[in-house]
Amino acid sequence: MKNKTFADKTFADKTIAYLTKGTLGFSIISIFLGFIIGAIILAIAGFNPIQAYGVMISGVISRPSYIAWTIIGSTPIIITALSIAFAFKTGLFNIGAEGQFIIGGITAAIVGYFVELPSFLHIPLVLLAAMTAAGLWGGIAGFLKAKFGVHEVISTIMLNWIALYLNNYIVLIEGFRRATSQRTHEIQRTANIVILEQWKRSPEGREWLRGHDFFGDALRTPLNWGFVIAIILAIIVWYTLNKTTLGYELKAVGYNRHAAEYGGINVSRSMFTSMVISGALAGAAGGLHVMGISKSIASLAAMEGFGFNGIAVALIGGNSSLGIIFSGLLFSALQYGGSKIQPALGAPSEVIHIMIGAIVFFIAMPKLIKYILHNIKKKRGAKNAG
Amino acid sequence: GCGGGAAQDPAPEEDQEQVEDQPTEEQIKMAMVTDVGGVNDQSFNESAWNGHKQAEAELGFSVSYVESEQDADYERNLETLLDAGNDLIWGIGFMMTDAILEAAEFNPDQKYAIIDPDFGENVVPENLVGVLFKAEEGSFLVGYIAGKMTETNKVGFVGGMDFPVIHGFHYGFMAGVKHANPDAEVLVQYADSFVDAARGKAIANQMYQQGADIVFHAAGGAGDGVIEAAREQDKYAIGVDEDQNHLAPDHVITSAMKRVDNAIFMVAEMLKDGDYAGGETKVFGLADGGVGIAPTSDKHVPAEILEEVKQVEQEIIAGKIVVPNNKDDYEANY
Amino acid sequence: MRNIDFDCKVIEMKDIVKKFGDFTANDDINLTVHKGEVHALLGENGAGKSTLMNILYGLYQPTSGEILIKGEKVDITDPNIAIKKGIGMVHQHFMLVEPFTVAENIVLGMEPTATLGKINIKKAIQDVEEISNRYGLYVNPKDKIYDITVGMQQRVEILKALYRGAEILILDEPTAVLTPQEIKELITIMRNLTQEGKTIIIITHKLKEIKEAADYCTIIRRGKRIDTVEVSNTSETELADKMVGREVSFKVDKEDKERGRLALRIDNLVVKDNRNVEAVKGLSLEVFTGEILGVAGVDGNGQTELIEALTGLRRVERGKVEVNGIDVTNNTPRQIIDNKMASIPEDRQKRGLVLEYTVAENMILENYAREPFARKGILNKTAINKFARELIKKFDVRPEDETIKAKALSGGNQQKVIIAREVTNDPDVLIAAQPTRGLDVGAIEFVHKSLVEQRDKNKAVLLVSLELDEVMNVSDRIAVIYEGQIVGIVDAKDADENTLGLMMAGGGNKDEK
Amino acid sequence: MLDSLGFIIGTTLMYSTPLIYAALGGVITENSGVTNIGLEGMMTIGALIGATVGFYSGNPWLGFLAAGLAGGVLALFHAIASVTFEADQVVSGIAINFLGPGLALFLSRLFFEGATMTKAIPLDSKMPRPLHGIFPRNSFLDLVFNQYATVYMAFLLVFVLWYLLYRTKLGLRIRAVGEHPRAADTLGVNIYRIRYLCVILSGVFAGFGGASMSLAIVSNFRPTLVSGHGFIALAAMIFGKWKPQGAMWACLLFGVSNGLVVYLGRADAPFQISVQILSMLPYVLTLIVLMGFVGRASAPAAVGVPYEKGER
Ligand SMILES: Nc1ncnc2c1ncn2[C@@H]1O[C@H](COP(=O)(O)OP(=O)(O)OP(=O)(O)O)[C@@H](O)[C@H]1O
Ligand SMILES: Nc1ncnc2c1ncn2[C@@H]1O[C@H](COP(=O)(O)OP(=O)(O)OP(=O)(O)O)[C@@H](O)[C@H]1O
Ligand SMILES: [Mg+2]
Ligand SMILES: [Mg+2]
Repeated sequence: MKNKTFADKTFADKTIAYLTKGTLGFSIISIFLGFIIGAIILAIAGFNPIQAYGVMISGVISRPSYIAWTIIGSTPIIITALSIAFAFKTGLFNIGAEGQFIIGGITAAIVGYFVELPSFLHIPLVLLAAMTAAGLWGGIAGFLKAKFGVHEVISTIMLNWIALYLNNYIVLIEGFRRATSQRTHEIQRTANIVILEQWKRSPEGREWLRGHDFFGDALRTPLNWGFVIAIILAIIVWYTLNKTTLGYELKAVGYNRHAAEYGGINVSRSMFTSMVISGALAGAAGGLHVMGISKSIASLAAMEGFGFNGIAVALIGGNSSLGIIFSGLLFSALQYGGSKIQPALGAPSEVIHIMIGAIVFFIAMPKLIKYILHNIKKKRGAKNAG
Repeated sequence: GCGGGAAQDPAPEEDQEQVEDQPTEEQIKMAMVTDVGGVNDQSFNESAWNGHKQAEAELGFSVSYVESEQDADYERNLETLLDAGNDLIWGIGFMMTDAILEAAEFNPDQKYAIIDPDFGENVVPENLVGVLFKAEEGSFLVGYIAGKMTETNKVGFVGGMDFPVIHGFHYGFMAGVKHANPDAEVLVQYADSFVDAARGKAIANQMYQQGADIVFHAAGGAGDGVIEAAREQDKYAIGVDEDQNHLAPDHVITSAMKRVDNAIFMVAEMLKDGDYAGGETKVFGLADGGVGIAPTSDKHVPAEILEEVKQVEQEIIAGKIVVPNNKDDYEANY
Repeated sequence: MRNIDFDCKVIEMKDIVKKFGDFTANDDINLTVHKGEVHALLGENGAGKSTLMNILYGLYQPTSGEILIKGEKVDITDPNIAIKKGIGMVHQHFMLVEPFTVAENIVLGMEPTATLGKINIKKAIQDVEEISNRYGLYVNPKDKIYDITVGMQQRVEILKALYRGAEILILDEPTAVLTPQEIKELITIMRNLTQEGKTIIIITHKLKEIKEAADYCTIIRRGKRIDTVEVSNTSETELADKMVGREVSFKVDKEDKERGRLALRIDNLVVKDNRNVEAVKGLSLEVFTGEILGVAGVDGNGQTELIEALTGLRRVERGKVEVNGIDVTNNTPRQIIDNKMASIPEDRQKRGLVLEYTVAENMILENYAREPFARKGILNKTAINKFARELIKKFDVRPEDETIKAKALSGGNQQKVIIAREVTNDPDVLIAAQPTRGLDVGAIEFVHKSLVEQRDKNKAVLLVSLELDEVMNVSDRIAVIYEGQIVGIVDAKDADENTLGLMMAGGGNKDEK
Repeated sequence: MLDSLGFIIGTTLMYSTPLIYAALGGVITENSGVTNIGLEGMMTIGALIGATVGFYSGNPWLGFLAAGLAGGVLALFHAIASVTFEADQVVSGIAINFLGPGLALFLSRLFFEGATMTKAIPLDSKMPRPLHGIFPRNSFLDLVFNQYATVYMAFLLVFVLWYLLYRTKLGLRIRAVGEHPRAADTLGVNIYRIRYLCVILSGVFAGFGGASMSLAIVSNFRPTLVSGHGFIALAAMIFGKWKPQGAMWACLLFGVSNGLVVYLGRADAPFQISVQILSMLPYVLTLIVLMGFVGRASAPAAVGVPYEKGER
């Protein structure tokens, strides 16, 4: 038994071996288990799980526009997840991406509406402004931590709410607010980042799109450059953390602030810097959201959840840039595909929440999965031997 | 049978043409996108869904809905329903205005309708119907009742968030109170939340403590707290949107109802009859049963007052009373 | 004096094998201990001593083998069982809950209770006082752990075992952190305990202590038992040779050397400790190039605060620190490093290393932003790895792999990484705080050689150590610190243990220079 | 004047109560070394079950207990993950925050014919108000003391938990496990059992917190009822330096600032501030107080670190 060579192993053994090796394998199994839990819940609620998953899957991938919507939905949460992961890697728990997102949105709405510039200047300006403002907002938490030792979890939770009320205050300012509405004026066309926005609306554009199934369908959606920027930001985050002295510094503080301090790194400044960067990332998410999707901001009755979902995405993605891109897409696909179960079958949306919860839950426990796989292996071993 | 239905209908335009050609033979499909409150919000989303269910029961429609979790979901949810081959798609709530305008523009062959739109300067496209409610008219009536029934000459209004949609309730109510009882004082406070029940309760408690004996709320979940305060203090409260008497049968004397269900049913009927009124904004007020007071009002409101209310209602319908829905109009007249 | 009952084998560990994955930490070890004896376990770092004892105490399960206690076979699956069988263990890394009081730590898990699950704290304190008096282990039951010295903490650990009625006491490297006085006291305590019929197993690297305290000694090398010897018949050198498998020298080779110019000047320094009390009280000291100045002293006399102040980690209240004539008082660690002062920190895992970083990344902790390791804020991994590989070779860090995380290195190798880094910085002043704490003979030899090398390169070395032997062996001059002040400085050649010990205890002569 | 003071105190108590329960949940689990950012989810399920059982049984106490049980069951999952399977406790907590509200809505639909809002509990089967009717209505004493039993119990629980943690054998063990689990382990303390107990209790307390909203502040559940209280409680627990009494003071601070928001927002307030700005008060005040006097708080040393036997 013990001397079995690799070639003797069955395909199943090999698969198990592969899956137990890396985090990717665990994530896949967690997702699978999450789907099983979702199926059970669906069955309890009286729906056919297979049918429901069929709707979900085809509702995400069967048309170019569906894929586009999934991508659009993933953009903000990928970026907030990057923000959270960045903070995590540097030893801080930024629950405040939610509020930083709001601040980014407010700033983008202001700069997008009041400033008039050609696109090639306006877009970068809006993005930079959103990132700067949200960076400073995040920096408040960093400052409070560095200077007064205020735990960032408390300060960012408080700052989330302050940002929400600030948003509601700003939305209602006369001259910014639309006449009879609780929504601001739309940003200028020049700050819009929807792909081919002008052309799409022109008669020629419409004509052309009508004639082209794939593009016609995909461009029905407000597909925008946000996703590309998200990928670029992911690369920048990865690069910064792994290839630069700044990343070295921030991670050192995150892993062991005493050693970092001893090594001559300014710990307080690092914490501040880290929160500023984390905030700026979440702000980019908010800014891009305004530039690509909402075009304006509105009074918020409650938190929208971009920041909180970002926490889940960051954790599912193992806080790595690449992982986050995939988990962001997955999360978005679950949300979007899940929303189609109701009109198709009448199943309520909380099933999706339970499913996402279950997936995250299993992802938290690689040991459970190892344990399960181990038992499968043992059983197989017994069978093979017998 | 709709397994994967969303995916199977890549050409909604065709479907629709068929429907228009033979409206009586094909089942008409109608669906709605809720706003972030979700379908069971015990408020206008739910009322809208009830309208759909009524259309299903009485007109033989096939109906469904999609719930939105964030503002960002509106567009894609509208599209989900488009792909599902619906004849009429509803957006519920003013927050969806931009999204539905966009959808209507891009899909000129699809029919849309929206509750509480905020079109502003936009032209309403031919394939979109706006449905507005004169919330101020219903509020005026409950204000009138409050003005008549108050024993302390003090009543209260608890708003959710301080913005235009709620101002209709606010100033309509104030006007109604003054109309009934010029000496009555109205205490006004906003909770700045539609969810914080404790805040609503505290505000109402404070109002009762200050001598108010009837408090009207337009504050969603925060309003639960208002009603609870009335129950505990043994004072009166006035509900909103739906008949909230069930929350506190002895204390909710009436509710300013917004009959989203009626409006949706009416639009559905029109669609069935082939006179879908695209390009218009229909305003539902007292005249067409779009707003009104709760049927349970007779439990607490004396019959003679209800009689007066009926008269006032007629006067409003006749245009003899013009109900303000914002601060400027209110201040100009009262 | 000896009180051994050879008829009673209190512990027999038979053919113990313990594997961690593919790694065999204990390879077929046999150990027999009689009642009333002090049995030493000797072995290099990582030899498998702690593992063996953790098995005896039920913290690990052996892969195979069996354990007999007083002739009866027992499965020790849990410390509870060990405790019931009369085994107590004082761990290498103290197992004390810092914010708790001495009494709370001792009674934890066997608390005397009154009604409603309430702890009867009075009784706890009484009990603690009673046993502490019985065995001469004086402690104040109401002190918090973080307020007492390491020596005291050790007593608390021993009391924990005694409180549970331990008959067999395992002490894992109990002296690594103690002052000479405390070590003496501990040995006395051990004698008292064996007189009372207790049995002691002691793990230590210090041959002198084995000679002084132990009756028998089992030597373990790379997980295998090499030999068990009667200590009185075996010399220190023999023990060391058996342990390492080669010959070791104890003397530090060093030639006489003229000292050079003044490199580090500390003038009337005042520094406060964590509790905001002055710990360094007007301390003055001068260190010259080409010399090692050793600071001897009992723990808690301001050494930690002194070093932290020198390295910029703690605020200086008053006074002055100069390096090469430049005032660096209250400069940031960065500025101090830039002024060519380097240091080997006291706590290698807390201060010295980022355990999650690779060896290579740790090698550049102070220079990550400098060329060739980085240019314009971008790290140059090739240069960093190359540099690290060189140092790994030069300083014999094992395993020879710059890409593994620092946390996977043994303590000795971790220390080598730090020394390599600090020395390579080419400082004018090198501060070494407790540089050999917890290291084995081979590693100690290496550290000492490195320090002398620095001195020979005309650097100024300030060595702060609690090990009097170390200070005496390595230093050129010895300063004694007592209550935050230097109470005397003597030439190493003229130093003898007794006078130094007296000065360390506060009986020094201040005006000697 | 006295009435206003009474009003503010009364409102403070009402606001603080659910937070106190949940924050105490945070205190007990974190003291045993397990973080729990799933308090929000546990409160939500507690609120739903409290209102449901309260409605159907007509017995508020049964509802309250059931809410604790429901929170405890959800917490059990957190315990299985973070204690037995050495999960990342933050990830597991996040999962709970999805599962709690998801399950709450799911169950609500099951119990209330598809509605996500429960039916209102009649006034006389709500939580009792022990001192109701003793003082003249709206007198100072009435405003302050005419509170639901849940309010008094919250403060009682603060004391009980303080006593448990700092005076009893179990408390000593809990804190030891949170500070230095290996030390406790070597003394034969069962780490796993203690952590399970504490995590489950945290769910029970959070469930109580949810029920104290749906059975006392109002008398029904709706999906937005809890909205964020769990996170505020988490903050209060940290603010209170992981101590029951500290968490209580933090919750009271939060409550009093909410009382002030309502008081300062009244129509005849001495100065009129925009309602959105006023709403920031509790959060801004918290930050200022934190800056002012708290300084570095120290969490239990082992919090968030899964305990593995035989690891070093
Ligand atoms: N839990 C563990 N997992 C993996 N390896 C371990 C574990 N515990 C010990 N080892 C390995 O077993 C070997 C023996 O370790 P042990 O702690 O017993 O050594 P030791 O003789 O006590 O050393 P020292 O003198 O430094 O205390 C080491 O190589 C160590 O890395
Ligand atoms: N977590 C770990 N992962 C991998 N290897 C480890 C780990 N911990 C220890 N080791 C390996 O075990 C060996 C001994 O480690 P250990 O910490 O026991 O050293 P030690 O016995 O204390 O020695 P020293 O005297 O140098 O401190 C080392 O070679 C190290 O590489
Ligand atoms: Mg050891
Ligand atoms: Mg060691």
